[in-house]
Amino acid sequence: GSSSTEGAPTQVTVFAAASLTGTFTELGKRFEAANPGTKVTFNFGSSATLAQQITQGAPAAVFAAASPATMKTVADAGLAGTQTVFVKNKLEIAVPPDNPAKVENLKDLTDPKVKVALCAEQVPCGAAAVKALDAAGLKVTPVTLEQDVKATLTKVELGEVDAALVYKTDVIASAGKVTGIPFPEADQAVNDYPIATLKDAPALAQKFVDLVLSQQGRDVLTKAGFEAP
Amino acid sequence: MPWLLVVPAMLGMVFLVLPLAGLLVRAPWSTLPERLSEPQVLEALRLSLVTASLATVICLVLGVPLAWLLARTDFPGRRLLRALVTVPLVLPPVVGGVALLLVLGRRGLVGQWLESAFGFSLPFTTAGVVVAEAFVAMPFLVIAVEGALRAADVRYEEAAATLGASRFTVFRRVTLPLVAPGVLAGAVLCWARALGEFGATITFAGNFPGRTQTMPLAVYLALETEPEAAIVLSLVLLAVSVLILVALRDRWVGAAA
Amino acid sequence: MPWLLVVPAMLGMVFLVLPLAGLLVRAPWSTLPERLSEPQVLEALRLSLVTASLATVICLVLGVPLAWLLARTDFPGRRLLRALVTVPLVLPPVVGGVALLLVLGRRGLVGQWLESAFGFSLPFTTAGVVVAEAFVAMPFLVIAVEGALRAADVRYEEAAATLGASRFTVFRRVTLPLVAPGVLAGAVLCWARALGEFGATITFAGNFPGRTQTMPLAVYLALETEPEAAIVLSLVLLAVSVLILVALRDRWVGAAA
Amino acid sequence: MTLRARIVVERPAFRLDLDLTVSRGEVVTLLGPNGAGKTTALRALAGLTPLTEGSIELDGVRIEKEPAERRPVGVVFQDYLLFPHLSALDNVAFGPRCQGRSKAEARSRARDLLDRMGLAEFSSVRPRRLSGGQAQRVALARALAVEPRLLLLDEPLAALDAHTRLEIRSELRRRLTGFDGATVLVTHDPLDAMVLANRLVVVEHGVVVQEGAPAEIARRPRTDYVARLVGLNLYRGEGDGDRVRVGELSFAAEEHVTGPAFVAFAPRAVALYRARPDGSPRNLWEGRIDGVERHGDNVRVHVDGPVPVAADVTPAAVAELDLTPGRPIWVSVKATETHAYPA
Amino acid sequence: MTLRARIVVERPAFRLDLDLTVSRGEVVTLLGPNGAGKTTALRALAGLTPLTEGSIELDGVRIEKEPAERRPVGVVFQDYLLFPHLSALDNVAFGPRCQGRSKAEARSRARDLLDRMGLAEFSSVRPRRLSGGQAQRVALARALAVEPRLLLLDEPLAALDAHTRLEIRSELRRRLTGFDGATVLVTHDPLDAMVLANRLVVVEHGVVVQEGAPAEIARRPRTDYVARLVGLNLYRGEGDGDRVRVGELSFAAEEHVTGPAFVAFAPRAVALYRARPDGSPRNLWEGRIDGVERHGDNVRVHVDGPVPVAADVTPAAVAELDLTPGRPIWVSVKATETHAYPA
Ligand SMILES: Nc1ncnc2c1ncn2[C@@H]1O[C@H](COP(=O)(O)OP(=O)(O)OP(=O)(O)O)[C@@H](O)[C@H]1O
Ligand SMILES: Nc1ncnc2c1ncn2[C@@H]1O[C@H](COP(=O)(O)OP(=O)(O)OP(=O)(O)O)[C@@H](O)[C@H]1O
Ligand SMILES: [Mg+2]
Ligand SMILES: [Mg+2]
Repeated sequence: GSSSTEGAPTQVTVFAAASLTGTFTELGKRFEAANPGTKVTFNFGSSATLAQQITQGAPAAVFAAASPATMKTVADAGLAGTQTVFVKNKLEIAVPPDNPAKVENLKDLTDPKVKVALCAEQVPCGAAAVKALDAAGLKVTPVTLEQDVKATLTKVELGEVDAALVYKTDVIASAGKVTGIPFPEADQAVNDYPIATLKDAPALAQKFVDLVLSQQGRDVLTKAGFEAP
Repeated sequence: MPWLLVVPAMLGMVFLVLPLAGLLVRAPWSTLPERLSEPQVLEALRLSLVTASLATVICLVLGVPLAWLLARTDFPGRRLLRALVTVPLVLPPVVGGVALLLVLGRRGLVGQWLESAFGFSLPFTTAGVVVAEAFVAMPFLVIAVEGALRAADVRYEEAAATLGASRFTVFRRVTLPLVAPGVLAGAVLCWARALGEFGATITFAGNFPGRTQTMPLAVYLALETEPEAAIVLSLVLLAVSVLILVALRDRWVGAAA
Repeated sequence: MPWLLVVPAMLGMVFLVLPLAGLLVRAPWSTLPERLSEPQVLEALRLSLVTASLATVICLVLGVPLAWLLARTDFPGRRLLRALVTVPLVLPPVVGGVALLLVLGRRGLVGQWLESAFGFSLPFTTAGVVVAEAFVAMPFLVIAVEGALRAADVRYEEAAATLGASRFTVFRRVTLPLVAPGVLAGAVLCWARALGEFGATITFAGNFPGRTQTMPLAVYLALETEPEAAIVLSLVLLAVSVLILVALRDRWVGAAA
Repeated sequence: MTLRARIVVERPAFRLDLDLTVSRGEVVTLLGPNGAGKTTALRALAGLTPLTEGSIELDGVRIEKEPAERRPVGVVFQDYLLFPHLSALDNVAFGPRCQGRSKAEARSRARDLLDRMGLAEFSSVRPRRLSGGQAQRVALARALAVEPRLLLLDEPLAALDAHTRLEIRSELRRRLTGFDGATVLVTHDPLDAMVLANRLVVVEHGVVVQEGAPAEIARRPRTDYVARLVGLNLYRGEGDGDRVRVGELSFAAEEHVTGPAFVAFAPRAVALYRARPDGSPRNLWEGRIDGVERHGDNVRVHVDGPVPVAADVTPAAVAELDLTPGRPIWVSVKATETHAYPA
Repeated sequence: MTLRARIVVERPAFRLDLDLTVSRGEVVTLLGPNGAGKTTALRALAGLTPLTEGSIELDGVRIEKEPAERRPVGVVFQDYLLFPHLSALDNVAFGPRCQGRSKAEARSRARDLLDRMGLAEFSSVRPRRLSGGQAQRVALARALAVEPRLLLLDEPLAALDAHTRLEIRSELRRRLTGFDGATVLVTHDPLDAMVLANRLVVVEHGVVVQEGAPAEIARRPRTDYVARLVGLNLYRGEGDGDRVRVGELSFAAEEHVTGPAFVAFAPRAVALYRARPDGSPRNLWEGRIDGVERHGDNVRVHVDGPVPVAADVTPAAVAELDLTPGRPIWVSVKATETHAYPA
């Protein structure tokens, strides 16, 4: 993987947060179609792991992170070019389709009889949940603080908890296995997704970033539930 | 010296130990006292040790007989069963957690019955952590002990039978002591695997400080925000486990001599 | 029948097998053909099998001599070394991956030297996957084999020495065949652990389809998009590994008889 | 009748088919060449090897379907099989413990037995640290400790030194005398067999070839193996009253036999001469020296000829007769020391 | 001189201290009671047990520091230790293979040895399926296959039946005769010792108590153990010319000794009487019957008294004398069969 050092690079390696798996795979196909002879290679993973890999010298050209904090790690190491926030993600309350605890709004989550799953504060969706709850002036005692939003969602899908705070994108991706309940305080707790080309990246990398930022890219992303920045 | 043995052994040793050296070098040691004074860290450490030990006990109680059944008896389907026992090894732990939820969760096959009969549900409890760890770690014990049983000389068991020992007595007083090193090895594997278990635990039991947050979970979350803190936490876990293993081995070896 | 053994063995069996049944019941079987026709899935499966097998070979080559060194020789610091060998078991795999990066990464202690001397770097390559899996899986082999070695009767080795066998010949022609069941058990543990390895692999080798994306990584990504697909993928991995284990065992047992 | 058994065990390339009855208090010794099936028979009696066919009846109860642990049987194995993780004492106490005795009771019993075996000081020693003979004695004590009704001993005295052997043999005799069960013993030592057994059963190739009181068998062996065992020369021939014809030879014997007959005489009844002796000794032929070996204070000479024969001569005679292999020699056997009996 | 060794091995509660020299072609037998240290001595010679002190010199080269695999030594172990995963043939071929021979060569050599041991048909059999005696013979073949310069045998014939024993003993003798190295053999069988050994070394409690030619030792035992081994009664006393005083008794003997002396005589030299015999037999005393056991065709009677004594009498005599334990009895020993020699 030394595409960045060769003459006419036809390959671009993109490190992207796992939550972007579906949308970026789609965008990668479009990019390859639009630029015949090129190849986009993805490395999806937890944003923190990706940041760690990049600072340890991974051959990445583009980094799309699920939180500004992880992007900051890379930038602090002097490896990131200009960062742009390309989407935001907003929280919703996810409940099982039969909604056993009859949850309707954020306040219902404070009921001790309602089992709630939140993300851990260390991961973006957890930080956002804390912000939203603070904004609403509510105190929720969850039964679990999940490692990532997918794990949180799984708990709702399997009915282990009665409600959880997850991203709208996840509710859409679950294809009806959970029901999403929007709530107003979500607006005060949006999570920014920054993207940047990395040090020594080929020109093609910027082209990919451009695609993500283009209208075409935005369409793909909003269809999946992301919001424009 | 048999260099053909010593050289690869040394290489293996370096391969296993060097990355630890890397961690040791990079770890921000100055933050260690601060970390250790965080109650959450000690809590997670304690929880890890307790749950891993309980899981090991469960694995010993259920797994050693299972290994015996696989090694010493013959019944239809034994070969398939032996292969199935290996399965939780291969299962990505997160999927293992999902599988446990499907069976023991609130709406699981057995779990919903537990819930309605006893009002008791395993997920999000410390007991759930133990169950998840035992599920993931038991195959290690079973396979190691089965290997030891197969290598043991069955004639001692025959001798015991002629002295009037029932099959259980033979097992307890002859077989088990004879394969003790193998059981010990299996228990170490099992305990260590349980101690390091992450995926199945967080999926089945969730992550709540003081109740279900074990060290690996704390480490994982720390990695999200402060990777260097995660390294320190891992090293604390390592140091404690190494100390315990060295101490226990000494005691066991002392008792055996 | 010794019920005191059979009953816990049955319980253990149910405990290990029931969650699999849960998965089997819930899996969306109708999507299986579609999954299996995706080239990425087959690619990941192939990669998993190849890397796990290579990692097992490396572990055997380095780990069996290491186990021998720990079990049959005495040198200062042996006890500490034995404990250190257990360490990668306890290390959360993700941290293991970080440790490997710190040592073998492009900027790592050894890695930067490898890069400048040979222009060769391990991370994000298939070789890197093998290294990560071997690092995580080797302790299983070493501990299982050491247990088997300790339980074996050393007098056969003495007899071989009096026949003029060098220590290496003794090892190869007497010790190894005598502890074959233990080595086999260790290799199975090692292979299965490598096959299911996720954290260290994704951290050290990344998640590139066709190059470093093994089945557990594919399962992880599938969990992001279609959780049920993830279950199907896991079951495919399981089925393949069970088939291979049953087939190999039969061949081995056949050869031994 | 305590034990009445028909033991059939089939193995690739080997078949054991044995009828065995042992009365109360009787000691039966199984004798036979290596690989005859003695150990296999003991294992079948103990329940460690399943019968292909047959039955085992002990004190009127059929036990061939019982598992080993429910047969009232004690076994001393050919290679001891002491539990390596238990002390000598605990090895011996193992059986009584399994029979439900308290730990203290079992141990005091075990201590008692070890004492009698002269192993009191080795109570707390692990088998690995015992010498071969010490281990054998512990194994013996262990088998006796369960007070079995059928005692099976596979070469129980083989590893014992002459002194200990004498003592343990006496101890064993005493125990067996006070023992109202059946005992089956395998030994290669004719002396052990003679001293301990009431009856010998000679097994070859899985079947009984001779059976009877030790003295009877010693006097009238019926197979080469038995003859060698008791140190006799044995031939099979045809009796016609006062002589027995064996091939081209004809033996005069003490007894009169007609029809198929055995002729047996001891090596010391054989005299060797460089030239044909004068007079008319009746059992006389010429042979060729095949080998010479020291045998106690004497020398045993193997002579080939119409029949192979072993002769014991004094060392002085060796020098005088110049007994080098290949030399022709005259062989004569005293008729008064030659026994004949029906085959 | 092929082997010259001083072997000192210290163990908790046991110390072995042995001087041993064996010439080219000589066979030395270590005899001794169980636990005397014979196996320990062999292990030390083989390099399996380190010496605490001392040295081992083989053909002029010090080898006590060499590891076992570099000593030109072949060992037959007391419990065979055949490799369970190899066929009988491959067990025997193991040594030659280690010596660098080709597989075919090693196997043909092994086949040859197995043939001579009468085990040709068991070549491809695993040790688990061999009988005790068959296993022993394979072990013997395995040790001989390396053509060692020092051959160590720990009871090589113990598990063999009488017939095979004779053959293997002869085979062994033949090999040992053609063998120009040293042989050290441990056996409990006096016959094996007499037939195979040029010299006996008697070990008790880790030290040599007597050493010499078999006949010499058989005639003049110096310890109780040796006396029992060769079947003699032995006492230690004080000689004053033509008599030896033992406690309150005084023995007339063939030889004249002055000072500390041993008196030895065979059980068959002892006569028993119900009443004090007439005339004046010189070696005469009264004792009490301690025990009676069959012994071959005779009966051995143990008599307690001023000294314990064993007497062999005919079965007829038993009935006539009413030899029940506890009965007082008169003992007389023929002076012509009593030997005295300096202690
Ligand atoms: N590994 C050991 N550790 C400590 N003591 C031992 C060990 N092996 C043997 N001994 C002791 O050393 C003494 C000598 O044992 P050794 O095996 O040499 O006797 P031996 O003469 O071969 O007897 P046998 O004729 O019964 O085989 C015995 O008292 C035995 O208990
Ligand atoms: N497990 C087995 N499988 C197949 N054949 C066996 C097995 N064990 C013994 N044999 C064969 O059965 C025959 C009888 O063996 P057994 O051990 O009963 O002989 P034995 O009379 O005890 O001889 P020994 O006096 O040498 O101990 C032998 O030819 C042996 O090779
Ligand atoms: Mg036998
Ligand atoms: Mg010995």
